Amino acid sequence: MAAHERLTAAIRAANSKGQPALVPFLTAGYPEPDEFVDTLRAIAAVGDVVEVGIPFSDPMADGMTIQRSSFEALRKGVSLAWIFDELEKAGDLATPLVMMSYLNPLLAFGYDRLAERALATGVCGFIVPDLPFEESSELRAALEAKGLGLIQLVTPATPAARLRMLSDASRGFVYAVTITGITGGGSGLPDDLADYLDSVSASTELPVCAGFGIREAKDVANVGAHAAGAIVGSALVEVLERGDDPAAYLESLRS
Amino acid sequence: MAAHERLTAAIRAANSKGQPALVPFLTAGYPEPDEFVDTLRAIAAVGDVVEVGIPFSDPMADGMTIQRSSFEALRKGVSLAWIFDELEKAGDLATPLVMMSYLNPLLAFGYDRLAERALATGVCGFIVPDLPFEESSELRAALEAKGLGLIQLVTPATPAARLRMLSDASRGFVYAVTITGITGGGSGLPDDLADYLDSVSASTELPVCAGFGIREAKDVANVGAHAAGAIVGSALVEVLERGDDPAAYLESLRS
Amino acid sequence: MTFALPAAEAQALLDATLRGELPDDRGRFGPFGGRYVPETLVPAFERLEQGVREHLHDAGFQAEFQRELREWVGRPTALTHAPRLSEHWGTEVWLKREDLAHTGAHKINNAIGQALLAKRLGARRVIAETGAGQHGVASAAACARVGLPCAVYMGAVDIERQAPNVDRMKRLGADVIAVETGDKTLRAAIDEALREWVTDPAGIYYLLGSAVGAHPYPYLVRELQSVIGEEARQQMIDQAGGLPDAVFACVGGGSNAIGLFYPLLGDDIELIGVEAGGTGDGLGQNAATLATGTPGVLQGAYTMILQDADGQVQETHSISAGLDYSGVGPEHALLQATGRVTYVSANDADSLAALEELCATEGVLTALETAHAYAYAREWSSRNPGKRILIGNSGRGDKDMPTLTRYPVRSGSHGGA
Amino acid sequence: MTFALPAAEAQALLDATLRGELPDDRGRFGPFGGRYVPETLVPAFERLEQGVREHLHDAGFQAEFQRELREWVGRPTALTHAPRLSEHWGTEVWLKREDLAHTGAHKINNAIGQALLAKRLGARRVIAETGAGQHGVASAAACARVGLPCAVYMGAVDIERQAPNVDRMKRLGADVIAVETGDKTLRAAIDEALREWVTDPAGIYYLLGSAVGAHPYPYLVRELQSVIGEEARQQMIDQAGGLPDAVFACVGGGSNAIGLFYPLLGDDIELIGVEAGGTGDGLGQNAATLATGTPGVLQGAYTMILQDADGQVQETHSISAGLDYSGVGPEHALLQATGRVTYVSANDADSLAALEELCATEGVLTALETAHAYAYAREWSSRNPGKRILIGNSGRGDKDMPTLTRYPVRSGSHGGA
Ligand SMILES: Cc1ncc(COP(=O)(O)O)c(C=O)c1O
Ligand SMILES: Cc1ncc(COP(=O)(O)O)c(C=O)c1O
Repeated sequence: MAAHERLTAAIRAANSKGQPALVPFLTAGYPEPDEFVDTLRAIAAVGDVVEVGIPFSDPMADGMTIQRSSFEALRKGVSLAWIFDELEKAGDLATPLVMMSYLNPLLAFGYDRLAERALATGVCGFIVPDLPFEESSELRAALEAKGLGLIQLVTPATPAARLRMLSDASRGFVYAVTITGITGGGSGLPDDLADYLDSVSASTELPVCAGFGIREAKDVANVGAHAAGAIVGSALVEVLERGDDPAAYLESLRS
Repeated sequence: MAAHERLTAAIRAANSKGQPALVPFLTAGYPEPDEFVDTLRAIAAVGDVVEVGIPFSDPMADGMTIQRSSFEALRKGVSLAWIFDELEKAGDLATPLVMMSYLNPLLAFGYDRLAERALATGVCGFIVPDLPFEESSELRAALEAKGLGLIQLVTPATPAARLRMLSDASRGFVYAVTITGITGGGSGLPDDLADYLDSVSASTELPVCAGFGIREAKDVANVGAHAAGAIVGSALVEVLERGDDPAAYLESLRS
Repeated sequence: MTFALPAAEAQALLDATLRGELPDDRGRFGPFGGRYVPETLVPAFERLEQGVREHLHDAGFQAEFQRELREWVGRPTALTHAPRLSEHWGTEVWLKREDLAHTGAHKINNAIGQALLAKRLGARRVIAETGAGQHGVASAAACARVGLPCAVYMGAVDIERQAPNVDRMKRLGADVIAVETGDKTLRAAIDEALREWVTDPAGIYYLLGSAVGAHPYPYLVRELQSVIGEEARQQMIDQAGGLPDAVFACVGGGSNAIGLFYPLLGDDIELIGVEAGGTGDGLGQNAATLATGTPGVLQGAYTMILQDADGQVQETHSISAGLDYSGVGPEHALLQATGRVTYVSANDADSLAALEELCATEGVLTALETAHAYAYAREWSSRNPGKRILIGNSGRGDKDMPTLTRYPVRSGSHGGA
Repeated sequence: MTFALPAAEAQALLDATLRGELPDDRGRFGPFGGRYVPETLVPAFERLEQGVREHLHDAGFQAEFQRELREWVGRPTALTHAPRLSEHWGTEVWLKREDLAHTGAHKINNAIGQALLAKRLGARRVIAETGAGQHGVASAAACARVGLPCAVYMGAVDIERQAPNVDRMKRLGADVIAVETGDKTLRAAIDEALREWVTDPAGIYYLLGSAVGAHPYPYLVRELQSVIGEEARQQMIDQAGGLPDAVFACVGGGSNAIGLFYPLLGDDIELIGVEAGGTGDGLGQNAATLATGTPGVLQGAYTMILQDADGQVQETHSISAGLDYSGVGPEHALLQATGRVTYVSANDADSLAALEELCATEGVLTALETAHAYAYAREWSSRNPGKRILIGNSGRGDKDMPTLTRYPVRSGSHGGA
């Protein structure tokens, strides 16, 4: 099984239990680098797939919460190399991981080395928010060579033809942005969410995970009715910011 | 005897006693309007001719001291009409007066009325610092009709031909500005003062009074060696400003 | 009060003006003008007059002056059609953009011209006065350009309200001398500059900033500023397809107004000078010299001034430092007395509103002085729909930010309005 | 570090540039450029690219754009010979006077062009970022001119050091939004503007201020700014009697430089871009992206950037807000890699000294950004006596007074020197 297929399988497994897959997002090394592995484990114990955010100096697609966590982690010395080292130390978590990173840290790291280390540390795919499909062939090639997935994002504004193209190109799952905004906007999902998610789902064989603006159990339920999974980002980072228990928060989203 | 001849006579009288004429300057109504007549009397008792300054809002040819006294007098309501009224009340002072005024208050007052009231109050001539000879025909005509003098100023920079013209036009005396500056500069008369005053004196039958920068007895003596009279302006206003006795100060200049 | 001449005399004087015969040999514009200066300054003025006669229309001087205007000042300045303002006002509005001239106002035309003259006359240093600071900045820049040291006299009150310009003058190498006497604005600064000039009339060149004062300044400044009207006249023909029906300019000392009006005097155009109406009609509440003053002598010229019955010059009030002056150029007094130009006023509040409207509709932040012309042009437009008008946009408003920030932008008037 | 291409590839790319074939269909200038933007913005960028293709070279658009440049911006801007500076430096110095353009810098050429485009594309409002505030002011003015509301994102650090421009933007009707995230300067402001754009990609037009970012911005901005070089080329021929030996421009994002250089690429002229050398050579001490950076992706383009070994973008330092940026336009990266243009840096202190020298010798108060070009041109002149040079005087220094007043004018350098 290619690594990206582990993502698909984990999501399907959750669905087969009658529930949407839960995909929590964690800024690596936030709030404290030496708690990274423990926090990751706790989250991975509840989540079906875990998204690990690589901090970047210029997080243009993120809202205030994730920006803050990103700058904080950078200030404390977190880097991509360090993250791989930590993941290596942590050993296999059973829960498959995806890395979410802006392109430049990946470029600086080198694509081939990236794919190698990812494969060795349970990272099954990548989400690169500033890399549209048109610019992605090099990275895609490097990842596919190791069976890793480059997960494509689609949005409510994506035209039908482009949606098909992106769905086809995606691996592991398709990331459906629920609002045309940045991460961390207020709760409240758009009215026509159902139609949108249904049309994304219809465009692909892969499971569709919906992200942006998911904060409460009812958001997960709403999304779950029309998508295979729910991605929880800013809301979880806020929990960590407050020093609350991330696992308990994630459990609450399932109820 | 025309009024302006009284000026000439008073200066000659002082000279005939072997001393330069002393021509003190007083800003009318300074420091207190209701002391004007008393101050004027005290000064007139020592001076041979008294120069009465008409306060003006825009005393461009004056230094800080006289400017200050001028603004202060204006603030306290002093006007040309009021000055004439006060002079009238004072009655004849024996010492002939000249008025020093910028043109605009005289214009506003009206030249004919001006000449009339001057004649009635012992004012024998006018010094108008912003009225060069070329612009002076109207005022001169109005004054001459009453025998009043328009005293011309000459300066060290005045060319010879112009000096002759101004001396010819002057009445009462010729006002020789000793420095090419504004009133109230520091003491210290120019080195070539003697030559300058000699040449002014040679240009006219009238007595020559030197002004600007005369503060001490030695200045009066210096000037007196080459001119018929010494005009004391800013230095006297400073005495009034300090509340000192103007008559005593003027006496000190004679010693 | 408006001082008017008998019709026949007015016509004769106007004809003489059109023939270029005024000022006359004595520096007179009909009854106005002349040279009322202390004897200590007479040689300096004679030397200046002589220099003006010798150089101003000399081909060599003109070539140098025109090259500086073109290459350094950035002339010709643009003529801008204002479509959105036109829509608001119901007239066809054009702006002559002196704000685009180097240092941000028409003042530079005069400053560089006189600086070149100072150089030719062998001056060792230049002094200048300033109100809004625009003439100070222009003088500082022009003196640097020709390589002469420069000192600028500025009233303490103006130093405060035009702080950005003070810094610019210093940066351009001028000494800025705070004037604490008199009314601490432009009038006091002129007096101080004159006092300084007396100390070295041969070595100092006094670079006066408006069409005021004793002869030959009103003439000299008019000649140097007429480039505004000459350009605008041709540009209106080229760009608008014809001359305007009415032309508006703000009037402080009157230099931008005379520069714009003079080349248009012979045309069938309504010319309107707009003074500072301040906060009201009372003496001391405004600087509307022509609209409310009387004839008198101030700072070297017989002209219209704001004075009381005793001939004491009155302090003025205007929100704009550059209009805050009790006198006005003598040629304007003549143009008013002959009826050729109409002088009106706009008050502080209407001028602020006009400034804001121009920002919102055309993206041009004009000087507070200039805003007065807009305020009146707007009112005039409401009475004259469909006419074509030209406004002398004498300067930019950057210098006014310290004043403007005290007045919040009125919401709703901006963007897409 | 300088990134260089193999000679044959460099020559081929340079030839393609000269034939006007770059950027290519994917928005690439050789290896540089492209479009690295979130999927949420892809439709917005496609719409923009489509709009640029449709309108930019359309005769109707060009006529409107050229008219605005002429009538409202005040183009052509002057070309000034600088005789006294030439004497100091030993070269023949000419200045292209973008400081005389409306609002005081070259930024307005781009702003009015894009504002006209926004209008054609049916945008309901405009957003912009700004560093020095010049682009913010230009955007505010341009939006008022075309009648669109405008919001300007500006780093909190820049808001402080360019206070005069903040007030001007507000007065021109723009909302100024303080950016407190990231480095609180230009880079953070761009990110915030992009975040805002995502919320309404169809209704908002993002008016980017330099030749940076994702395709088509570097192309669009170059096309709109090339008027600088086109005019300057002709003016040099007309006024100086021939092309310069070397041309200098400061480089922040690179818009004034590309505008000046692009029309001169085919001539035998040494082209030199001058970046901010800040206080030293260390990472974080300067903003000399091309001189010291490495290739990477920042804010939408593959270009030279200042980054550490982990690909984290570094904060920069420059005394001038407008150069304080960790990236640079991708076309400059190509021009460097091909060797056609040389990129160097000038430090804070030398730039301040150059600003002062220009004030003292020519009476031109230039922007701190621009001063960097003078600082290097001065040094270059000492090694190349007798040459003829052209400096892109990209803007005026009025906006820099808050910074400049912290550095007293050095005595002795002014007036008659
Ligand atoms: C922009 C501007 N307009 C007008 C004026 C008024 O002067 P004048 O009446 O001489 O044009 C000034 C004076 O500083 C000014 O700065
Ligand atoms: C006057 C001036 N010059 C240069 C720049 C740098 O920008 P660019 O490199 O895009 O020309 C700026 C930026 O604000 C500026 O204001």
